[in-house]
Amino acid sequence: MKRQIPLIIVLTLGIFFFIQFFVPSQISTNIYQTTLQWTIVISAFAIVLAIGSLVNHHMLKIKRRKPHWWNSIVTLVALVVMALLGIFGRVKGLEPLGNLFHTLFLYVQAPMDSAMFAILAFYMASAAYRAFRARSQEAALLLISGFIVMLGVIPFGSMLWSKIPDIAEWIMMVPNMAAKRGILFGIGLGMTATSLKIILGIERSWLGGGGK
Amino acid sequence: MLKFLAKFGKLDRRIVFALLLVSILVPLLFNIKPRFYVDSATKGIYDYVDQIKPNGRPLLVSFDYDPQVAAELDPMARAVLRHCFARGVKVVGMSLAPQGDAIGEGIITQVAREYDKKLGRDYCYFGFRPGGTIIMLQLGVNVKKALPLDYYQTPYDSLPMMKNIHNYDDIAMVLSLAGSTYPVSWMIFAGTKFGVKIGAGQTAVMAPDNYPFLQTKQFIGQLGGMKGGAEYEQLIVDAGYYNTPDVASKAMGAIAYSHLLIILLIILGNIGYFISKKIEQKK
Amino acid sequence: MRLKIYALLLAMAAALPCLAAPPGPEATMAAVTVAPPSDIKAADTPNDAGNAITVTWQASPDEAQKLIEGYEVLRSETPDGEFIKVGYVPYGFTSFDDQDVPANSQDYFYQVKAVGRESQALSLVSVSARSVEQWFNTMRINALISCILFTMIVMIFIGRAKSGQSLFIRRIAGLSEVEEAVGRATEMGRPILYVPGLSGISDVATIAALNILGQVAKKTAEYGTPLLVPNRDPVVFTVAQEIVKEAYNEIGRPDAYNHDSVFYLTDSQMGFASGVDGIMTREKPATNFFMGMFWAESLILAETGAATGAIQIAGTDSISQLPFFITACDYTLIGEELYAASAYLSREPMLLGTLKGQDWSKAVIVMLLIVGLAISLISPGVRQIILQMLKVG
Amino acid sequence: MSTNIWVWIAALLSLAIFSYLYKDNPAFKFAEHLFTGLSVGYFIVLYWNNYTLPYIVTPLKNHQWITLIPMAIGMMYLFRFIPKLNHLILIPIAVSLGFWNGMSIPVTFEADVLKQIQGTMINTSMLSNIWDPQKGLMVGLLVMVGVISTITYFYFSREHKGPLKVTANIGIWFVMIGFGATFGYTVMARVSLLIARMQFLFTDWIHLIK
Repeated sequence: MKRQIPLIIVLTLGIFFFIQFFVPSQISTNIYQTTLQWTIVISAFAIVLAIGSLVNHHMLKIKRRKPHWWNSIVTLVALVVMALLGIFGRVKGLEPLGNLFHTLFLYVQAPMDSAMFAILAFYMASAAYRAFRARSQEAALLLISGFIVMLGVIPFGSMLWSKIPDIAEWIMMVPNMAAKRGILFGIGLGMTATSLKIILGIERSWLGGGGK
Repeated sequence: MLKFLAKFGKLDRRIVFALLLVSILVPLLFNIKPRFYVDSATKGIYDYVDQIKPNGRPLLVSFDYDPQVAAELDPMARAVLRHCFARGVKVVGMSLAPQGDAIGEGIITQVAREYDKKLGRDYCYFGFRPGGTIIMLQLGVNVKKALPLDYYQTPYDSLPMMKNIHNYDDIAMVLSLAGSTYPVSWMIFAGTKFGVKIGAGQTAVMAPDNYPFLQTKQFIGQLGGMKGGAEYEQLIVDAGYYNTPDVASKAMGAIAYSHLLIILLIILGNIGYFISKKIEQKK
Repeated sequence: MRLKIYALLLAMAAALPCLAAPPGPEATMAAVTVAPPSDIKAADTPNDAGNAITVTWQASPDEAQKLIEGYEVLRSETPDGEFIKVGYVPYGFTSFDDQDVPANSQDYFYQVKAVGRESQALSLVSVSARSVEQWFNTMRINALISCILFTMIVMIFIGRAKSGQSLFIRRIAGLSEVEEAVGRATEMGRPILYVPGLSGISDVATIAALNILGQVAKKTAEYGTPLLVPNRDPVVFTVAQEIVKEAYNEIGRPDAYNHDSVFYLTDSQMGFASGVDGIMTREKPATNFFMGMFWAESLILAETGAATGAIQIAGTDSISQLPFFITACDYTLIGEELYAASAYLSREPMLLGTLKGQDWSKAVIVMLLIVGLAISLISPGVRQIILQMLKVG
Repeated sequence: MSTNIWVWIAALLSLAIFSYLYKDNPAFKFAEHLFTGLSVGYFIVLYWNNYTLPYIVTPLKNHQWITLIPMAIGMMYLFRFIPKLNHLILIPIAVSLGFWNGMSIPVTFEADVLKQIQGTMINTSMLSNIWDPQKGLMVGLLVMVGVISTITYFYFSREHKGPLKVTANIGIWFVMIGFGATFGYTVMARVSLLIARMQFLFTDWIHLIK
C-alpha cells in the first residue's frame, strides 16, 4: 500500500501530461498551467529539508569538534546573516539592510563565484596537457581535432595556413555535428525509455528497494 | 638532451598553471590586439536582426546567465542591443536566471542611454521571472500573464510598447543569452511549441552543442563565447552602427596567446611522451 | 502559413532598397486612392484553445507600387453592424490572428482596410467565422504516432523479459568497474563520493543518476564503505536520501546507514563545486562518481579528483561536458549509456527489456535514414512525403 | 590601488580561491565555507521572494484556497521527521516525477529524435552541388555515416564484434573528433573568464591595465 499510492500518482499524472501535449483545448492548457504552479509550491517545501540538512551537517561538525570545525561556524553565520538581510531588507524602513545584502552579493559572493569559474582556465590547460597524448587511435583523433580547432579560433591559425579556420569550422559543423546527432538519438530514446519506466512503475529505485 | 626533452612529458601541473597565467597577463598588460574573421553562425543572428522592421515587432532578449559567465555574454548582449537601438528596433528584456536579474538591467539601461532610448516606449525590462520553462510556455499563451510587472514595478498595461503584444506571434525573435541549456529549452518550449524564431548567445563551451539545431534551422544563428561577441562588435562597427570595438575585441589578444601556449604544451607533452617511451624501450 | 509570412518578410527585406529610392513616378500616383484588399476569409485558428480566428486576404494590387502602409483588421458581430478595429499588420502580411474572441461563443464578421499614404480602402465583409477549441493538435500527429510506436516496441520486449527470456547486454566500461571500485575503497578504508548531477528532478538525467545511486548504495552497504552524496537541488536531495536509506535497508544493514552521508550543499553552481573540491581534498575519497546533468563545473570536479588520485567514473547526457569527463576521468558513460546503467547494474529483466526495445528503435531509425537516403537520391518528390511524415508542430 | 574597502575584500577573496591551485590552505577553506553559507543564504531569499511570496502567501491572502492542495502535498516532505509517516514523503516526489516524466516524453522525442531525423535526411539542394564542403551531397553522406555509426556504438543488446564492431569503432572515431573539437573550442570560453578576473584584479583593484 505504502508503495501503491505513489505509483498510481506517477502513472496517472504521467499519462495525463503525456496526452496534454497533444490537446490544445482550454481546460487542458489551464490544468497544465495550474500544475506547473503547483510543482513550484510543492518543491518550496523540500527546501526546508535541504536547509535543515545543511545546518544539521555543520552543527554536528561543531559539536564533535571535527577538524576545521570553526569553518562550519563561518558557513552558518554567513547563511543566517545573508538570509535575514535579504528578507528584512525589503521591509519599509529597513532598506539599509537590503543594500548591505546587495553589497555582500556583489563584492563577496559574486567575486568568489567568478574566481571559482575562472579556475577552469587553468584546469583546461592541465587537462589538455595531460590527456592530449597520442596513446591510442581514439586519443590521437581527440588530440588532432582539438589541436586544429584551437588553431582555428586564433589568428595564428590563419597566419600558419589561411584554410585552418575553415577546416576548424568544418570539423565543428560536419563530423562533430554528426557525432552529436548520433549521441542525441541515443539520449532521446534513453530519456523517453527512462520516463516510461518511471511512469509504468518498472523503474522503482526512487521508491527504494528497487521495487521489491 | 633526450632526457631533457623527456621531462616535458611530465611537467608539474603548477608549472602549467604558472605558464598560462603569464600567457594571459602579458598581452593584457601590453594590450595586443589581433584581427579575426566572422563565422556564419554569428552572421545568422546579425543578418536577422538587421532585417527586423524598425518600430515593428520587438526583439525579446532573455539574460539567462549568472555573473560567472557574464565576461563572455555581456559583450554580445551590448553588441546586439546597440545594433537594435541603432536601427530603431524595439527590445523587450527579461531573465530566467535569478542572478541575471541585475545583469540585464545594468546592460540594457547602459546601452539605452547611449542611444537615448525611452523606457516603456523603445524598450522594456521585466527582470527575473522564476519558473524557467514555465515562463517560456506562458509567453506563448499570454505575455501579460508571464510578465505582469516590469523590473520597476510598472504594470504591463502602462507600458506603451507592450500593447498589441499578446504572444510569440508578436515577437520578432527570442535571443537567449546563457551559459546553460536555456537556449535549447527556449528552442523546444518556445520554438518547437509556438514557432517563434530563436537565436542563441552561448558561452563557447555550450555553443558546439547547438550545431545540430543550427543546421536544422531550429536556431537562426548563434553567438559563441568571447569570439562571438568580438565578431558581432566587428560587424556593427563595420556597418557603422557603433564607433569603436569593445572589451571582447581587446580580450582576444590574451585569448590568442593562451591558446598558443596550450598548443605548445600539447606538442611538447607528446614529444616528451614518445621520447620517454623510446628510452624505456632501450632499457 | 507561418512559412508563407516568412517568405513575404524576406520579399519585403529584398524590396527595402526600392523604398529608399528617390520619389519617382509613384510619388505622383500616390495621390490616387488605393484599391482595397480582396477575397477576405475568416476561419477558426487551428490547433488552439479556441480563442482566436485567423483572417486572411489577398493583398491590395497597389502594394506593388508601395502605396500601402499596412492593413487594419476590423470585426463585428453582425454583417451590417458596427466594425471595430482589432488589429493592424504592416504591408507584406496577408493574415492576422484575432486573439481575443471567446471560445465556442458566436459568429464574427471581418473587414480588412488597406491603409495607404493618403487614402484608405475598405474591403468587403467576410463570411462569418466562429472560434472553436480543438481537442487534438493535428500538427503533432506524427509525434504521437512515433511515441506510441516506441512505447509498443518497448512493451513487447518487457513482455518477453517477463516471460523469462534471458537478454544479453554488452559490457559497458565504467559500470563493470563499479564493483571493484567500491572494493578498492573498502581496502583503502576511504569513502566513496557520488554526485547525482547538478540539475533538478525535472531532468531525466537526474532520475537516471538516482537510479544508479540506488545500485551503488547497495554495494557500499554490502562492503560497509562510507558513502558521501552532496546535493545541489533540494528535491533531488530528499529523493537521494530516500534511495540510499532504502538501499541499506534492503541489504539488511540499516545500522550502517549514516543519515548525514546524503547532504545538501548549496544551490549555487560554483559554491557547490568549491564545496565538493573541499570534500575531495580533505576526505580523500578513493572513488568519485559524477552521474547525471553537469555544466561547467564538470572539469573542476574531475580535475580535482584526478589530482587527488581517485578512480573516477563519470556519466552524463550533457554533450558539452562529455569531452571534459573523457579527458579527466578513468571511465565515462556517454549519453545513452547513462540511461542504460541502472539496467546494467541491477540486471533486472524488465529493465533489460526496455533496453532491448531502445535498440530496436535505433535499428528503425537507422533503417529510416538509409531508406530516406535511397529515396531522396532517386526521387525528391517521395522525399517530401517522408518529410511530411516526420513533420512536427 | 583602489580605496574601496569592498573592492579589496572582493580581490582578496578571489585570490583566496585562486590559492587553491597551489594547494589546499586555510584561506581557501575560509573562502569556501563563506561561499557556501552566503550562497545558501542568498537562495533562501530568492526562494522566499520568488516562490513563497507570489505562489503561496499572495494567493492565500486573496483567499485562493485551492493553493492549500499543493501546500498539503508539499507539507508531506516534512513527514521525514516523523518515522511512522516517513513513507508519505514519496507522494510529493511522485507528483513531480509523474508530471515531469509525462510531459518530457513527447517533447524530448520531438526535439531529440524526429527533428534530428529530418536534419540528417539528404535535402534536394545537396543534389545540385555535390562537393560543397558545407552542404554538398558528399557532406550529407558523411554526416549520415557518422550518425549511423555513432548510433550503432550505442547498440547494447549485442556483443560488438563483426560488422557491428567496425561501425561502432567508426562511431567512436566520430565521437572522439567531436569531443576534441568541443574541448578545443571551449578553451576560449574558460580563458575569457580568467581574463575577466584579471581585468578586475588589475583594473579595479590595482590600477595597472588602462
